[in-house]
Amino acid sequence: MDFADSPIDAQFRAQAREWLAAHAPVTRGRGRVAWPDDATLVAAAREWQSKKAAAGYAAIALPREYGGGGGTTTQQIIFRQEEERYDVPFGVYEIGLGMCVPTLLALGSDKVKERFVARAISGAEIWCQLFSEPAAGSDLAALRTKAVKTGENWLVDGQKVWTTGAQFSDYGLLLARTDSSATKHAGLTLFIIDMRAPGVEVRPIRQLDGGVEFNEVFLSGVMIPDEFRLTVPGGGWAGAMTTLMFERLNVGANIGLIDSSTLIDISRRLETSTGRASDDPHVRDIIAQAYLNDRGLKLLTYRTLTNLGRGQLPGPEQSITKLVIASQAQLIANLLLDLRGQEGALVGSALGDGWEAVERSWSFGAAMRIAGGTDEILRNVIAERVLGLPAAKRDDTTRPFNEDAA
Amino acid sequence: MDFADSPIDAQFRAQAREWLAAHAPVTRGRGRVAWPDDATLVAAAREWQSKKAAAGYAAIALPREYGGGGGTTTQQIIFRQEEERYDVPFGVYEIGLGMCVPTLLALGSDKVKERFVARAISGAEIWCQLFSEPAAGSDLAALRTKAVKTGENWLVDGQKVWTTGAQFSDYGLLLARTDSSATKHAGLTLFIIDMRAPGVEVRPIRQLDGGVEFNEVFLSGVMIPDEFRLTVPGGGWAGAMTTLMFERLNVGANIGLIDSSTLIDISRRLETSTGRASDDPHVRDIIAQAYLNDRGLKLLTYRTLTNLGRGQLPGPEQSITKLVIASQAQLIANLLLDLRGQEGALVGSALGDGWEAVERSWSFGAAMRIAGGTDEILRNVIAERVLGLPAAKRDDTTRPFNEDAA
Amino acid sequence: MEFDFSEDYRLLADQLRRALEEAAPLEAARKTVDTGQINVTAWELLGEMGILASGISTDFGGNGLGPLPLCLAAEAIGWSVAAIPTASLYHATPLIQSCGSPEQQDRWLPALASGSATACVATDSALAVEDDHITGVISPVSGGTGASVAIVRANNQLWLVDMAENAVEQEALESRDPGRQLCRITFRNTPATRMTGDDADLALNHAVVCVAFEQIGGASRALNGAIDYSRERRAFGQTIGSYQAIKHKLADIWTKIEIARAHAMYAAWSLGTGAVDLPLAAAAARASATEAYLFAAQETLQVHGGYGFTFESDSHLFYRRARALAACYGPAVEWRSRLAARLIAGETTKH
Amino acid sequence: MEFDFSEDYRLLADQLRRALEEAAPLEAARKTVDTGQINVTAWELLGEMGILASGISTDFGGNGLGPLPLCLAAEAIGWSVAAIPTASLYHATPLIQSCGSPEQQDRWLPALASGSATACVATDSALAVEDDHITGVISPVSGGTGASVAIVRANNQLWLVDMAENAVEQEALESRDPGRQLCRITFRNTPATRMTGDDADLALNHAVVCVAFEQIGGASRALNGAIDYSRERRAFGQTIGSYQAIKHKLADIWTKIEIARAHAMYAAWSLGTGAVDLPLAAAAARASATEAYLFAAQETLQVHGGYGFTFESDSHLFYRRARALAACYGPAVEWRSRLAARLIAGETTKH
Repeated sequence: MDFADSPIDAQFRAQAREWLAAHAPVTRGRGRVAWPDDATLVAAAREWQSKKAAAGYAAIALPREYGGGGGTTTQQIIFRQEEERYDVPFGVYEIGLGMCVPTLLALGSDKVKERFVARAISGAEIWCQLFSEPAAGSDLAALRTKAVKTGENWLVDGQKVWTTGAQFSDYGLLLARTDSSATKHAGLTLFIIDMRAPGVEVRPIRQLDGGVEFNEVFLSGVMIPDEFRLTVPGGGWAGAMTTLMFERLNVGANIGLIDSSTLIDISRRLETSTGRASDDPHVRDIIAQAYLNDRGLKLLTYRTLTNLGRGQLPGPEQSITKLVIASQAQLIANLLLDLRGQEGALVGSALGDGWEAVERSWSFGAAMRIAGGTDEILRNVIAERVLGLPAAKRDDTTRPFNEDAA
Repeated sequence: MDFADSPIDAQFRAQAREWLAAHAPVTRGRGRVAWPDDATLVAAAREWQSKKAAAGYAAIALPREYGGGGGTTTQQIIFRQEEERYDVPFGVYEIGLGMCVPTLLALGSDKVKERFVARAISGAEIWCQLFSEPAAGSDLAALRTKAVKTGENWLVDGQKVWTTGAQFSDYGLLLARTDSSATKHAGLTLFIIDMRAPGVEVRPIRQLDGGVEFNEVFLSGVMIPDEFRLTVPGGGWAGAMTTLMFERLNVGANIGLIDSSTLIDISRRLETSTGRASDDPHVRDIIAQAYLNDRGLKLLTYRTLTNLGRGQLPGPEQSITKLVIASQAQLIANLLLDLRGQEGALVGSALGDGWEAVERSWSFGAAMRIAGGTDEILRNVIAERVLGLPAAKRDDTTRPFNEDAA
Repeated sequence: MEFDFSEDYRLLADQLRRALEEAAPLEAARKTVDTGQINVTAWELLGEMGILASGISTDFGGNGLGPLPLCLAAEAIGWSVAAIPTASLYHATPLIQSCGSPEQQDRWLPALASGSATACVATDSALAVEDDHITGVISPVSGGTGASVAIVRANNQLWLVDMAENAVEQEALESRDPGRQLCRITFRNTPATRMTGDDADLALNHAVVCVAFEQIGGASRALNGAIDYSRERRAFGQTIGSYQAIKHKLADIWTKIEIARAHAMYAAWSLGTGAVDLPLAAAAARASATEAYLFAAQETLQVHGGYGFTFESDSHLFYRRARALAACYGPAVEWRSRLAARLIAGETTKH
Repeated sequence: MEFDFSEDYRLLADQLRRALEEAAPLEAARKTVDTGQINVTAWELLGEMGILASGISTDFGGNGLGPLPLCLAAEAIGWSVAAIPTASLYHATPLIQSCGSPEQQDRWLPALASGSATACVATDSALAVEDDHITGVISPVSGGTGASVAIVRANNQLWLVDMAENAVEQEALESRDPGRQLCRITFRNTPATRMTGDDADLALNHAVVCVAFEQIGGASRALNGAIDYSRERRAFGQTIGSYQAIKHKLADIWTKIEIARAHAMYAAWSLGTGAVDLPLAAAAARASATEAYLFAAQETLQVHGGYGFTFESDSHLFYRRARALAACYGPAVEWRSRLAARLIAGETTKH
């Protein structure tokens, strides 16, 4: 066992650190950096992305011929670890570079790769992903958005949902049904969609917590040229699975929820009617339990990084992280709000320093138990794909889709 | 709201109390009464049952014409509440009088009723129930014991399991498959079986905790006369459901597991390395949580008794009691054993007064989460029959049994 | 044995629920998240149905019906997630009834009974008092915005402050549940009159029992919504309600609600009969109902999947309200601690 | 980054598991419930494979391989539910190695390395000492029956007692897990020799890390058995493993085991490298592995239904052992309390 980087990775880290110190605007925590609206965020992200691209840090694990860094996934993660010490604009390019571009490289024609990959890496074009639909969440293959071939084009009608970044994206990966008489999974095809094309309408979704981090995308008679098709007609399910597999490479990503360190930090400062919160045995026990979970998950990330270094791709066991961390964040947030007594009914901004993060975990923790695979689906994944338990009987996969859809 | 007995029930209770004071041997808790072996237990139970029969208390809610009390279920429960204050032999007649005799009365021919009911009530004959099988637990209808018609008799071969009291029973209710080409539920028939008949072999099951409260019953070429058949051939499932419905009338029965009162009692007396256990905030919180559950269940029993008094039968919502109480007993037992530190690895008898009950809840609590419906089945029952959620898809009910059995 | 509401009460409960469903539909509760407006229609309805007057003796404009109708109303308020100043009804009114001087009762109870006034209570903070004038800050106060009268504690006694006095400053606070307004009140040498009783516990127990019914009402509505949704929503070719993960979650929610309801009913009985075990029963009702609503709101949101996280869904109404009610008289863990203390000391219930 | 056992160690782990599966099959563990006999074959096997000598320096007959082989052996012991005096191996041996005088080390370590002697530890009770003679009772002592030497605490120092001395009385106690013998030892003015070191914490941490690996081994075997059973057993026309209630239960068990395993591995690394964060890492390993095994043993029994409650099934072997290991160095809640104290004081891990 050895926690050090390999010599070559250590050198990469040192160089990255030096470059970041010279080019990244503000160290995290020293003063606040905010992007008040999408336009400002996108402009800042574009500027930062072009700086990284110039230095070979824009897409470290992607091939050099398209402007990538030609490095390893481990180096990609090392750079992200270092980058997260700075207040740089995150959230604009992650989906494009993490999921869409690898999919284009895996499935796209040479023409598609030439047209799109370099521009995505340089930051010139922003990408999003249009898979989920109102009636196709956990059961993605139940999607109903239709693409009908008309001459050399496909005509798309339908509705997508939970599309992050749709409002500022240039292109998206679109999964649509091209054959309703085929079975559920066999009738799908994966496309590139121009998000500026006529008939594409993006509407923000208002969330429980008032935020608008996701969108609905309405598609009415949107024309997609056949050369934007990424899989053979009917081969979209396997294509979409390729995209989702790349999501797992996002090892150790911070999902922005509070953990045991926040609980320790706040409870050490918090005076309650019965004394300091960190002296309360009930709080102390939850501190320990939360630490056991989040520290354990961090150690499991080390194991995944070890496997990555050995050339193994992260498997379905990765599901454990979000499964544990999201409901724990909800639990810690509820505990901390309880500790404020009657004040626990106030919004986070009224509770003082650090409490907005608590409120966010109270509200967004609920969302994170759903987004990217519900708790229930993740337990199924662990049971079936890690432990080898049999799938439940179902009969929706063998009939033509148009006979099954209720 | 009113917690008092109705005038007529209050009179019944007073009479029962008076009768018990005069006839029951030993008040519970004052000195120990033990029945060292089955023979002693059965003899004592027979004696007590005949005393009760003479006074009309043997089967209070069953008809007078067979020696029952002709009273109400509420009075039956009142008598049991009073009877439980005494160390009288329980566990010999409960299944017969609570489940078998009501089934005989509901389904039996006049001849069957005349032959069996009065003798069961007087205590002359003891009954047991042979439903479960090794491969038919939660899924009772998967049972494989076969009964084949040969002339005027049925020839039975198979194996039953978890049969309480089989070793001292005279007769039993037997559910067997009489038609393997019918569907799972349609090929069953309900019989009376003579437990002394040739081919009936009773073997005790050794349990986790060393106890032997249940039996396996092996049936090899056992002859049952057709007049001992209780349902039409193929009508056994409905008959068995009748039997199980009567089980629910056993309202507020004590399943012999520890609850919050034991936890309070022991923790008030227990000194740990950090002081008195009842001063430990962790213990106090579990005291409160356990009390909320078991006190809540007691109050729900009051509601069931209220409904019984209004002539309503207890419904599937009764499942809540065992579901909550059994796993709670397991939790409390583990907590108490933890409080003993390293001594928590010793058997109960080495730990002092009251600790054998703790150990029993540690071991038998595990059994009670399974016996009479597993936690998982009970949650299904609540979800489907109380909340109206749809049953899961299954395809074992429509095919002939001999095509389905693996 | 008759451990249930009588037929009359059950009819009243139905009426209340139906009336509040109409006066305070969930769509109104959703609007309140943005506006923070009290539902005046619902409040007036409770006045018309005699609920506001039920805890007040007939001498002072009440109908003397006692606490049971109010408990049933609280359940209907929880069911409809109505935005009304319940602290006045659950807590302040019984406190003036039990501890007010005859003059105070005469001045305020008829107005409270008619609904023309509301009152708030903040007896946790100790304020300074000098020559019958109060100075200090109370915060956060539920239902303080717009209250005509406040009950506070100073010098270990209860005082009543007429909020029309101009030396009172009110500042609205931002609540996570805008349907339950909170504010900060600053007294600067504000005239106050002393209350004659100083036993605030009865009214506090009255309040938490009412809140328990409100929590049970909310939890039940959340459960019902999740049952309906899971019978409709399909995934992998079946309705999601046919999956055990959903079934067992909903069964667990139901179990918690049933247990909490049993405790609340017993506490209501204790309240109605003046039984000595009210403190034990009220603590049990408070602790179990708080847990039940928090769990029900959280897990029924989960059952709704992504839709449950949208503002358009009902889930967040329950999620907000469950948190507001968990905070309003202190968290469940504190009540469990009080409950444990009583149990370890050997207290038991009458039945 | 190499957070895993090396290829060599993984091969050793496989060897150990296979060898112990043969020397100590579950059928033997079931017999032990009745006989209380130690599995001598398994003990000798550990000697032959160099495990007993791994924590002992080469000066005293050890092989100086350090703690990692022992951690792997502990996992295999847990997997096979073997009846062996592990306290000697996990706790007493490293304690003599770290705190024994040269004479004591010379006298005992070679015998411990060869397996010809076993030792026990009971440093919780304070005994009386006078003129290098010990008086008092220690109970319950794990592995005390048949031990050649005992380490005890008196006058706040560690002492070593040769159990051949005739003023030592041993009484076997009845353990819920007869595969882990417990006894009461009474000293009556028994000669003892003082140990030169008095820092017992390192050896205690060594012991709980080994136990954590044993717990993880046991939990994993219990999980594997339940997975196999749930793929075979049918109900309602499907294998029970296809039902979400079973699936999610097994997924939760796996999750707890994986987290505990990660903690145990880090603690093993701390142990092997002498890292300063050993106390934090050991507490985390102990607390998480204890919970994981208790939960796994309890819930895999449940998965087996009625069969899981029979003596004939394997479930009770895990259920007993999980409880014995939970008790042996104090319950998880105590270790969580220690862990919290360190975390609140600001302690962190190196990596």
